[in-house]
Amino acid sequence: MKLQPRAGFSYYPGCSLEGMNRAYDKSARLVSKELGIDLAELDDWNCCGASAYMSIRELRAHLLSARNLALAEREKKDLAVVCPACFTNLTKTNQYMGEDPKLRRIVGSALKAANLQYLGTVRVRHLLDVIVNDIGQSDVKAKVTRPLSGLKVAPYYGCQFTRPLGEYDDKEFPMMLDTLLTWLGAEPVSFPLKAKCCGGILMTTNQSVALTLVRSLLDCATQNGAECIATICPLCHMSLEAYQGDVNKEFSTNFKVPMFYFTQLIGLAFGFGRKELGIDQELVSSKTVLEKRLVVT
Amino acid sequence: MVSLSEEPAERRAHELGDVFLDAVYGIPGGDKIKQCIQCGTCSASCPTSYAMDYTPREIIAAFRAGLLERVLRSNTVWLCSSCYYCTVRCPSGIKLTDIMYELKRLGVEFGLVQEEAVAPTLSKAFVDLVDKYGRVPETSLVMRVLLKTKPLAALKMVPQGLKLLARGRLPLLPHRIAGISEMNKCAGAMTDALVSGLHAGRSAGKET
Amino acid sequence: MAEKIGVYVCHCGTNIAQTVDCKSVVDYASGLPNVAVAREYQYMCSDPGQELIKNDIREVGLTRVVVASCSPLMHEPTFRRAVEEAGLNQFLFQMANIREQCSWISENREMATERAKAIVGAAVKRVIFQEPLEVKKVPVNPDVLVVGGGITGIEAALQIADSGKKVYLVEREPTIGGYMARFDKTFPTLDCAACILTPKMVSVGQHPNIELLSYSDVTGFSGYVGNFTAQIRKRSKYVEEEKCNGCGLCTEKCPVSVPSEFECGLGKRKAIYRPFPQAVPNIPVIDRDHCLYFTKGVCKVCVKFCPRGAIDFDQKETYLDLQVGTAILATGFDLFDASKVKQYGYGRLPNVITSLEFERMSHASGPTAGKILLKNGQMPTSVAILHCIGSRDQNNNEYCSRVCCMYSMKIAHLVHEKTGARVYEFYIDLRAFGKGYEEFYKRVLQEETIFIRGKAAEVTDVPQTPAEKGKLVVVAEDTLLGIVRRIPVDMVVLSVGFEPRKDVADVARIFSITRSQDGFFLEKHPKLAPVSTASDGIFVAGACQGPKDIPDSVAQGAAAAANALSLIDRKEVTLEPTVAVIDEESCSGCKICLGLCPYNAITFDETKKVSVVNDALCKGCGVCVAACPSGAIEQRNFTDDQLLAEVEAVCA
Amino acid sequence: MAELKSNFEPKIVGFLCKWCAYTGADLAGTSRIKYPPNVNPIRVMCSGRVDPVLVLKALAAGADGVLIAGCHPGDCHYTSGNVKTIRRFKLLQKMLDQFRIEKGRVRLEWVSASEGERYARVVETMTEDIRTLGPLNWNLRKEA
Repeated sequence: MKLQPRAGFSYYPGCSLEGMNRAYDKSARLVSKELGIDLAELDDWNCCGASAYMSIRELRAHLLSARNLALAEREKKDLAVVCPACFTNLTKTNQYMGEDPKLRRIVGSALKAANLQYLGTVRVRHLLDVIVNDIGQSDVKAKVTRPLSGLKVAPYYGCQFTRPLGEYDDKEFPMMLDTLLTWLGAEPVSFPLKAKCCGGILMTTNQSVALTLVRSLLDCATQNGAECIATICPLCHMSLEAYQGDVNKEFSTNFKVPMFYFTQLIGLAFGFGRKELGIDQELVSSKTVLEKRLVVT
Repeated sequence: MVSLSEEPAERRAHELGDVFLDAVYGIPGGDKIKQCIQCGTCSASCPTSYAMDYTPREIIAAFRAGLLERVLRSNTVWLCSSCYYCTVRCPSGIKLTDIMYELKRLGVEFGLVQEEAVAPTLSKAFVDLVDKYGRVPETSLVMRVLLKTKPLAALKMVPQGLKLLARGRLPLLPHRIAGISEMNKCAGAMTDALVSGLHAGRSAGKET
Repeated sequence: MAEKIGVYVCHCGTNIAQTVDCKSVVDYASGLPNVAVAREYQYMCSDPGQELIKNDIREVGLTRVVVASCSPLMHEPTFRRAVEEAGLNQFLFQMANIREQCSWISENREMATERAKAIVGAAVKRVIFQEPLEVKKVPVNPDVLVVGGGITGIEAALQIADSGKKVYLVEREPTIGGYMARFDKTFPTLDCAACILTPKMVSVGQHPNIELLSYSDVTGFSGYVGNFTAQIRKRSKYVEEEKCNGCGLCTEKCPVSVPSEFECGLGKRKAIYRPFPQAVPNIPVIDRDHCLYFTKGVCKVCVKFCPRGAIDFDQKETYLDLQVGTAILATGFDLFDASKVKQYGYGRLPNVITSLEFERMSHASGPTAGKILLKNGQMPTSVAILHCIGSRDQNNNEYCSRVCCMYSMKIAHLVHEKTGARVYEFYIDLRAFGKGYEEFYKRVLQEETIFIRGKAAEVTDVPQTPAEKGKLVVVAEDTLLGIVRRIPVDMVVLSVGFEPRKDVADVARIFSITRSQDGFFLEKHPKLAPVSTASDGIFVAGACQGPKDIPDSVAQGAAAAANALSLIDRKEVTLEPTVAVIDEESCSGCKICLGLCPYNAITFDETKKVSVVNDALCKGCGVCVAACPSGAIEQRNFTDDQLLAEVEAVCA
Repeated sequence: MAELKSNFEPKIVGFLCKWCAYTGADLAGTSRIKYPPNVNPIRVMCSGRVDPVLVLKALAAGADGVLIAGCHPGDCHYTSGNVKTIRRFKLLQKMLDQFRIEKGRVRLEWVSASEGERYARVVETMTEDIRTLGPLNWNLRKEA
């Protein structure tokens, strides 16, 4: 089945996809291309003004997001984002500037200093939302050449995909990733903690609190039969993957749960290789799981 | 009980109180905090409240009572992980996560933070890097924070770092965006406008 | 002839005088042309205040009167009466609203005073153009329409019927009884709901003055106070009411079993069914969607067994027009849909139930015969009751549903009595305001119910400790202790709040009544006219006006009945003469007005070639006036001259 | 010039239908909501009663703006009076265009009996908008 070409997006990878989560970036670009989503990286984008920045400066955090929005507006494109934290910050600025004339005035006049302006026409979208709602079931399924049959996946959404501003799914019990996984032939397991917090940035600042949260997530996923966890947030991914060893040390547990960015699972189902999807960069090996479910390459 | 020597401090807290109230009311939707019914939904929805000196609900109560030192010297605001559960569940429509951000900013601005807390250091390092490069090179961020707060821990991180490096996940050279000077020009213009009082009602100090 | 106008500025205690310099307004008014006297007084609506006006009319010979006080919606009738009593036609009076739309909206005394002067000035200019008018009197049809057969409608219908007047009681469901018929016990006395309700239902069914139209709804409503026409749609029951004797054989033999709405899906009913055994009328209905004859064209077991040949698959729905003088709306409420708040697990976690489901379980003739049981058939050893589900919440309904605190405590008592389980109540504030309610709270405390002051944030089945395994864990902050508590229980009851009926907007439109911000019907005055509406002759009672418990609903049902009876006993009502009149000389016969009138009150006189307004049908909206290209139509008391006088005054 | 503008207090005539808008305005008062005093309320039975001629006469008499406020579409006390207001308003806007009167000067708004807050907001924004537009002085303009 031939895919219809779709209106393009400005692609906003965000800082953490340039750093430790490059595999997310790589796989996102790859599967987007395969699905006919035209992603053109936003030229010279800057930090979204993430929570750590917001914690020191409010207005300048909005200014940072506003610059990205202004750049995207110049391209006359919507903004496709993969990091939920970037999604939240960009959407928040977008929304608050619409609602609060004072903020609009302050940020607007600051942008002018760089000959930029933002009129508020850009929509900020998460890539998962684009794939599930714009591309849809039949076009995704049409690309599946190697169904992830029997692969038991805990769909992990984390916080900021729906909270507070993602209006496309339920804020308590989102279902979009579950749905996508079934299209790929995988089995999303019941995962009641799927929208709970992983501790995020606390991993650096208050590690014991963050480890406790990660532990309960790994506990819940494995007890519900998950063989791996699918993530949509680079920060969640890092917490659950890079710190799994620390959890095991701290709580004398023995977790060995491989983690996948949701785009990597799409890529696997589409027949791409581990290396193309950056799975070779993983810290917890997925080899056994993938061999067992015959999706290994 | 109140000794004479405490008076200036009390007065300072009192004056600060008004500044803080105005600052919190001033963020988008900030004045909804007046409608708090102390139901505790925020605290019970909070993934980290168990480790907090005061629950988020108590922070609002203390804030209303003018107990600013208590609010800001506690570990509470810096334990907020921005999960936004409190914000979406609050029956009074209080955007508590946004308020936590404002309280963090005020704490940093007025030097009212817990001394041993790492989070403010991290935030400051984060801001420096963004202002310098336009983006955040994660490696530099983590190293900076750890070297400043716990040099020993930084050493402990070496094996983890080597592992990441081996898998090509640690870029060592930060990338500076082309528009960094225009970005800082915008920020400068904003600060000038705020300082000159062009945008009355927004405090300028914390944006410098 | 020079007019003599009297202007009276009311202080309304401090309500006006605090923000408006009344003296200055009086001085200003004295200087206006035609003003003969201008006075201020503390309370113009009081007897001495009214006397002032009456005296001046008699002594000074006033020909026009302006009172500057509150909104005309408050006291226009009061002052009109006073003017009329002193011998002046009541339409030579004009009211200037300097309270609701002047003193109360301003904190600036100078600005408020200027505005008051403008408003008074406009009224003075307008009143000169006003003309004496005669009010129209029309007879009141003594028949009453009551919509809704819950406890409120039942009470209203019985009160009216007992006084000898005819009542049409329209009920949407197959039976009357409403929510109350589904409850087990009622707070605070713990009367069995059925024991006190069923006799009333039977009285309705047997009352010679009540015509019960069940399985029916109101599809149209027109006319004016005293003379309404209601259009009723009677849906097909597929059972002939005259023939059926309610033996129940059809239900017994029907092979189709589906979840019962009356039992919240916890029990089953047949495809031909009565919601419950004491239904009134005692006549079953066929559910088309599940009946095998309607879905597959087979079966007809009910036809075979009915001893009276009452089943009629060809029965059509019918429409009938009823002539009534007044209407009482007692259409009730819907319960908040608990599946909207996913954090409490309703619909996902099996032992999370709503308070209504609990009522059915606790009811002796309910699906578990009165036993409180978990889904696995065992008795719970601990139960949590969560207050304010859907209420006091900006994400759902902002208002307090008013009854949940009390019914939650009733549930606590019933759990305690029937299972001995440990009971937790998670609440924000306890509202036990009624007679005997606080005492009931004490009683439940005495029974060792554990009250935790904190709104439950979520219910989870993910354990954190061995003790939580296999349990439902309620997470809430115990705000009195300042700690977050996780309480493992077997069963969670969600105390869901009230909502306006789903079709409340349609009903409001049919009856031309308004709704308040929360969506419920709006009363004329929250304190002084709680069951009246802005539309004369239409009353509201019970939970359709806002959340209410049974005692308050019954009181309102009776109050609405008293209001209707008082109107009926006046025998005739007066109508505002603000109708449209057509000047035959100027009418060009273009007929534009004919199509515009929403009431078909304008006809065309073919011999004279002019349009004619039927006074009795005209409701005085003035739409035709604005549209007439030759300016031939005027609206009485809202003439172009009068409105222009006001416009000019405020623009001067 | 700027100073002149800020001292300018717009005169606005408000035609409020008795059932919704006027009751809503009453509610704003009962709820003690503060709003600018620039809209002078004139009570009509229905917004459908407001003849375009009345609006033009108000502007000619010196009003800087006119507000017509009625029940929300579908909620008209007279079933469909406000639907006619909508149609008539479109016509009126064309006329105003021909007279070169700015669109913001004449507004049609829906305010239900329970929307006191909304009424206050409508008055507030309209007053501010017209303050920005400046005085109308239609008679002077016509002569010019």
